[in-house]
Amino acid sequence: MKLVVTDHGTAHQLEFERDGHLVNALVDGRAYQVEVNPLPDGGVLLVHDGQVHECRVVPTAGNSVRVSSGAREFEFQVRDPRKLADANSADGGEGAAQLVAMMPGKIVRIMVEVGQEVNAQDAVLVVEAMKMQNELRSPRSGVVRELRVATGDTVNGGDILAVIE
Amino acid sequence: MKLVVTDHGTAHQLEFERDGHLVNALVDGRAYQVEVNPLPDGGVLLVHDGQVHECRVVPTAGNSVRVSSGAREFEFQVRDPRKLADANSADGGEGAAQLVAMMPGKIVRIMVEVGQEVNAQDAVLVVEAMKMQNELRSPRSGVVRELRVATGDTVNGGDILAVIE
Amino acid sequence: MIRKILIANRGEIAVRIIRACRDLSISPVAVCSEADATAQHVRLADEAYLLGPAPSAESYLRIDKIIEVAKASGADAIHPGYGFLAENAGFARAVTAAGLIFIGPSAEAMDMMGSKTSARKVAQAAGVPIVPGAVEPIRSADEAERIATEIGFPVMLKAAAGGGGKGMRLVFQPDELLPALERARSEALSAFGDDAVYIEKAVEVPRHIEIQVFADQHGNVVHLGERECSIQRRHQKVIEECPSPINSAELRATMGAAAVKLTAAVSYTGAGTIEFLVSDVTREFYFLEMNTRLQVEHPVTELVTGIDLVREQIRVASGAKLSFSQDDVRWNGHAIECRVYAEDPENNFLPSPGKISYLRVPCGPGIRDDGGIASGAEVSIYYDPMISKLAAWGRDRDEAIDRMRRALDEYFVEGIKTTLPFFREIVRDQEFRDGKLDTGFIPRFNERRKPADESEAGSATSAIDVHLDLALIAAGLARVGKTHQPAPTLRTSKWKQQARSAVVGGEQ
Amino acid sequence: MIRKILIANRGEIAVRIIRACRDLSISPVAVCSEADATAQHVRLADEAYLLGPAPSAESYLRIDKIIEVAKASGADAIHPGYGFLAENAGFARAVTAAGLIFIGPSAEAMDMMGSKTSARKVAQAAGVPIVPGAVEPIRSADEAERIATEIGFPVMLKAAAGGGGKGMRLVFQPDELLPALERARSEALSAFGDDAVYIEKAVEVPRHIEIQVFADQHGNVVHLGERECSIQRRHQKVIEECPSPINSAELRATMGAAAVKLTAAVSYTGAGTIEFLVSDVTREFYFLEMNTRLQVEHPVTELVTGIDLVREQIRVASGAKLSFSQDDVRWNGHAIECRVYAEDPENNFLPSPGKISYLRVPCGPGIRDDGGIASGAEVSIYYDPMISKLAAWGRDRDEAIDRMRRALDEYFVEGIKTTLPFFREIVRDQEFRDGKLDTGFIPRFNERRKPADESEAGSATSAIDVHLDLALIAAGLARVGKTHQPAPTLRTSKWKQQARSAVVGGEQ
Repeated sequence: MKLVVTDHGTAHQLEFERDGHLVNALVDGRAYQVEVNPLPDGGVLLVHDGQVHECRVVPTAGNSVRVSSGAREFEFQVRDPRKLADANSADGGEGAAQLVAMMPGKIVRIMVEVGQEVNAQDAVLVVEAMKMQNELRSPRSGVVRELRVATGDTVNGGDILAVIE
Repeated sequence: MKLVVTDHGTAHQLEFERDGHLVNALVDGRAYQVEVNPLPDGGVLLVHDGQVHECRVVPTAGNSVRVSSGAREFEFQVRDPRKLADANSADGGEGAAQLVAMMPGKIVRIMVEVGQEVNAQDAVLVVEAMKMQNELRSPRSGVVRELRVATGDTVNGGDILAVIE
Repeated sequence: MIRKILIANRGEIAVRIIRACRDLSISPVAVCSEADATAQHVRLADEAYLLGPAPSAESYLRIDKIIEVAKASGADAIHPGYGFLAENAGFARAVTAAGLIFIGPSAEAMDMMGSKTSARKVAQAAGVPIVPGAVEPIRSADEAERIATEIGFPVMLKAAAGGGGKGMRLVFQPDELLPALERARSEALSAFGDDAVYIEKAVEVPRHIEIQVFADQHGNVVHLGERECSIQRRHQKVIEECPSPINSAELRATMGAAAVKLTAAVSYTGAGTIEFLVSDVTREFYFLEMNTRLQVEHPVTELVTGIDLVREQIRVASGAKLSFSQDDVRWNGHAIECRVYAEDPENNFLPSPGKISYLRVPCGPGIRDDGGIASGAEVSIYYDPMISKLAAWGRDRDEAIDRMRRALDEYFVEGIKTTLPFFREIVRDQEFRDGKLDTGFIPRFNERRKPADESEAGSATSAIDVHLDLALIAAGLARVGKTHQPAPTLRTSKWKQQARSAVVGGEQ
Repeated sequence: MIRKILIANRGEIAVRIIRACRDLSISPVAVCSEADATAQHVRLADEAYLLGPAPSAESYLRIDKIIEVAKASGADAIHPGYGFLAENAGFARAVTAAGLIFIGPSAEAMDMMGSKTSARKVAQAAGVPIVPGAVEPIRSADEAERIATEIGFPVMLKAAAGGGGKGMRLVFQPDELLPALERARSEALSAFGDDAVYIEKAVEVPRHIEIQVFADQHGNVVHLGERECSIQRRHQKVIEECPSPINSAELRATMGAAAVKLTAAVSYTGAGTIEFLVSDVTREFYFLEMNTRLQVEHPVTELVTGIDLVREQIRVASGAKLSFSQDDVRWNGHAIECRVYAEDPENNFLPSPGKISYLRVPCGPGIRDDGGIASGAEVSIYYDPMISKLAAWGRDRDEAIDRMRRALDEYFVEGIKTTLPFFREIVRDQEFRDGKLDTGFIPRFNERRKPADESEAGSATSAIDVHLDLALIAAGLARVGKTHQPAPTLRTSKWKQQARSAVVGGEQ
């Protein structure tokens, strides 16, 4: 099995063979022999050279996964180079900058209008969730092309709220 | 749905209808309207007249289940009167008394021989598990008809070890 | 005699109060919103009743429904917890008018001390020092500008009705004042149903230290020492300690005496907290406000004094005398609490609601976790994102930190982001270990943290990070796992060989 | 300087030691049998190595393999926990010979105090009273009969090498002596690899009270007070307390002084426990034996003194002086521990191994659970059936019992039978609450219990048991559940109606 696993922009070549509880893996050419034991309450225990790694892998969105290993957490994108679908879903359109809701909440204020020019870091709108108001700022300088929400709207995490070009 | 649920020999007539999260039940003629909410970590939350009952039902053997409700535990046999299989599996053969291993373990000593007469409560054999030796005694007076194990054997819970007639 | 208590709250504090009820053989009654039908506080109660839909205004803030349920269920008393209706004098009045016991101070004491502006007047009258500023809510933009100019920038805007950082803004310059005022009012209205905001001089490099007080209906008033609450983010406490790392018996006695004086001045009963700002240089202290309820961070006081504050609240509300005198109060060892939030520390602490797919709560010596959530449960967007309070006790501060570090590393919350990684860094921070705490700690910590992150990322390219490599392998296995069923048994001889070869390999 | 510790144990005590290592920033190395490949102590360690198949003799008792793993992994020290090799002087010698630190007393001290017969000689020499009996192991049936007749029945047979009730038999009459001797020897051989058994006079209506001692390598010897361990079943402790309900400072000082004298007599180092029989009438005490290791029930001493015994063990083993003097030791409040076993209390406490399908561990004020198992894990037939130690602390004994009762009710272990229901009854028992404890407590409790059970069953026919009816409904729903998928949402309007109708119904 060959996969490309990306960690914050750095692509790692992963190759491995599974033989029962034993996995032989190459990570960017580094060889590992890992004992793999599924845990009774989910997750997997990896033992490599005696070292214990309790790992839990949770899919987040698309090819993205969150891996926790002990007290450390990682965010990866996993791609199978043989599959086209994987390659395409790696990133969205990049022509325009999108303002995306990071969490579910309610739009309590909008500071811009469609057509308005904004600078990077200008406040665009305010979302309230869990009683905290959070200001969303423009990721770039440009013009507000779209405003997909109105004051009082409820939004979900991942919703595109505005497009700045 | 009509079922007969037996609690230590006492049979209770249970009749209920489920309508989404609401269940209307008759227990020996007593009427209950119960709100049923499955729990995210297994089990079910029953709310009746405001009273909260967190119940977990674990099948044990055959039609037997163990129900825990808060800090209380029950052992029931559940029978569907329309099903023949249920009725038959209620009890095993009753001609001879069987000495059954209550738990997995190792036979460390056998005090009787086939053909030997024993009195009720006479020691028959000793099983060791979790470092404790437990003496199994004859459930009745009679003659040892069968000895299905030898010293040193490993047995599982539920195994028939000897038959006394 | 109290036989049944309705708990007008949710989450960890409802669970905490249920436990105190159980200890006293009192039957606990839960209330819940539709979002909380299978919440932990419902599961642990004897009875549970629905108040309404998820939004607080339609459920946990519905005074009418709560009192209706309390009477219908035959409860003798209502415990409000903290937040929601805990500091609402109208609620306290309604409870009393319904013939039920309100587990908290009288509505009159809440009126006097609950509003910060009126509390400042009480403090002035009692001779307890206060921070310079206006004691009345701001009525106009003009007035705000006038007062701010008078006392000089920086100034602090604060909601008169609330606490917990909501409706609070630090303003450094005149041109920031009016936008900040608008935001503070809007948050205050949303959080407390009251947009009154007042203004005071911002004391620079201050410590937030509060005194726990307790009073019964027989005129006994005592204090249980201080809690250091200087580590704050967005004016919200994130780590609290007892005692303060200042650990001065003299300062404790002086502040304690001032707190007792204030408490007695309003004939207060039950548990309360007097918040002070303490100058780290001069050790002068200023009265800030009184919280007329159980405090979130009460466990650190419980761990150090051994006194169960919720049990004592219930006893005092039922008319009993305090079970201890001032002389009985002893401070033994050191306790620290971390508030574990469903927030993403890598993403400006954005709320991270969602389903907790796996939960491992730490245990063991010196550890106490006050949680309100079970594995598989949903952290709702409707309520405060705190999922648990993790507290550690040690013979001294160092031991408490050692244990906290261990417990934080043992804690596993999967499915949502939490502030656990943030705390894991803080307890390893030298300035934190040295006890150099003031309200500027978090900004300074974030500054220290950035270069450390970068150097770590840089070193990763040179030194091999085995943890990263194994995590990459785990991610790859999970991808394949969709089509592969692992063997059910763990006892393969291969594992054996592997472990043996690891041993033998290590010997070479 | 210890940087890495191999823990030669499993279960809760291995987890406990791992936690102490973490607190001290020491890297913990686990060892395991094939049955424990994913056990909790493996998961929490930095490294883990397989010792062999499930039976202890092929894994946790393999001295050669353990030392091989310790050296290969670069450990500086080995902590033996309790049980297994903890009191094996040969193991201590082998560890030291391999150039590693043994976290425990010297092999010489273990030789002298580890065997009960030799320990009795040391006590005699030190002038500490002992129970009448032979100090040598029994060599023949004739000798057993001669000694028993000499000291008079009832007599107690005890394994010279061990503790924990294994190889122990109370014999009331001459004709029971030889069969009991055979059984005791067989159990002793199986448990400790040594069939030596000795005989002593059985003291009637005794309390089992033990003193925790601690000594460093610099000649400092202190005691940490007593633990009451009178509540025993099959000579195995099931509930322990600190302090003893006798709570006599004078008795504590006298017994403590005797314990310190014995400890010093053998140049003991580290943690140890001196067990005494105390007459409940005369308050005279007799030395029974010394446990030259950490005791199962050490948490109650930790909760009351605040001293972390495992941390201190590691410090002392690394050559540090004791971190406290005798005068520093204070006894604060009261702690109780229940040993939760995988045994069926309704079926003569037969072991109940199996898979734990659901686990809810209690938390909250005053509660500490030392567990060694996760939800979904298997309780193996190969090892001791203890799955956790639940401890509660309170300002006084009543508060500790209140909290223990609450925590026991909160505890959920599904899939296997446990002793939790048994403990839930004990903490509600008046004789227990009154502190009337001696080794006859459990038999008397069982007598009181029987008629209560019957009257309960009788009353069930007259009064309606709603809990039973709801459990019957749950069983019926589960039966149907196989073919029925419950709706995924919990927010149905029907639930709302139901809850509302319950409220309204209650008002009429």
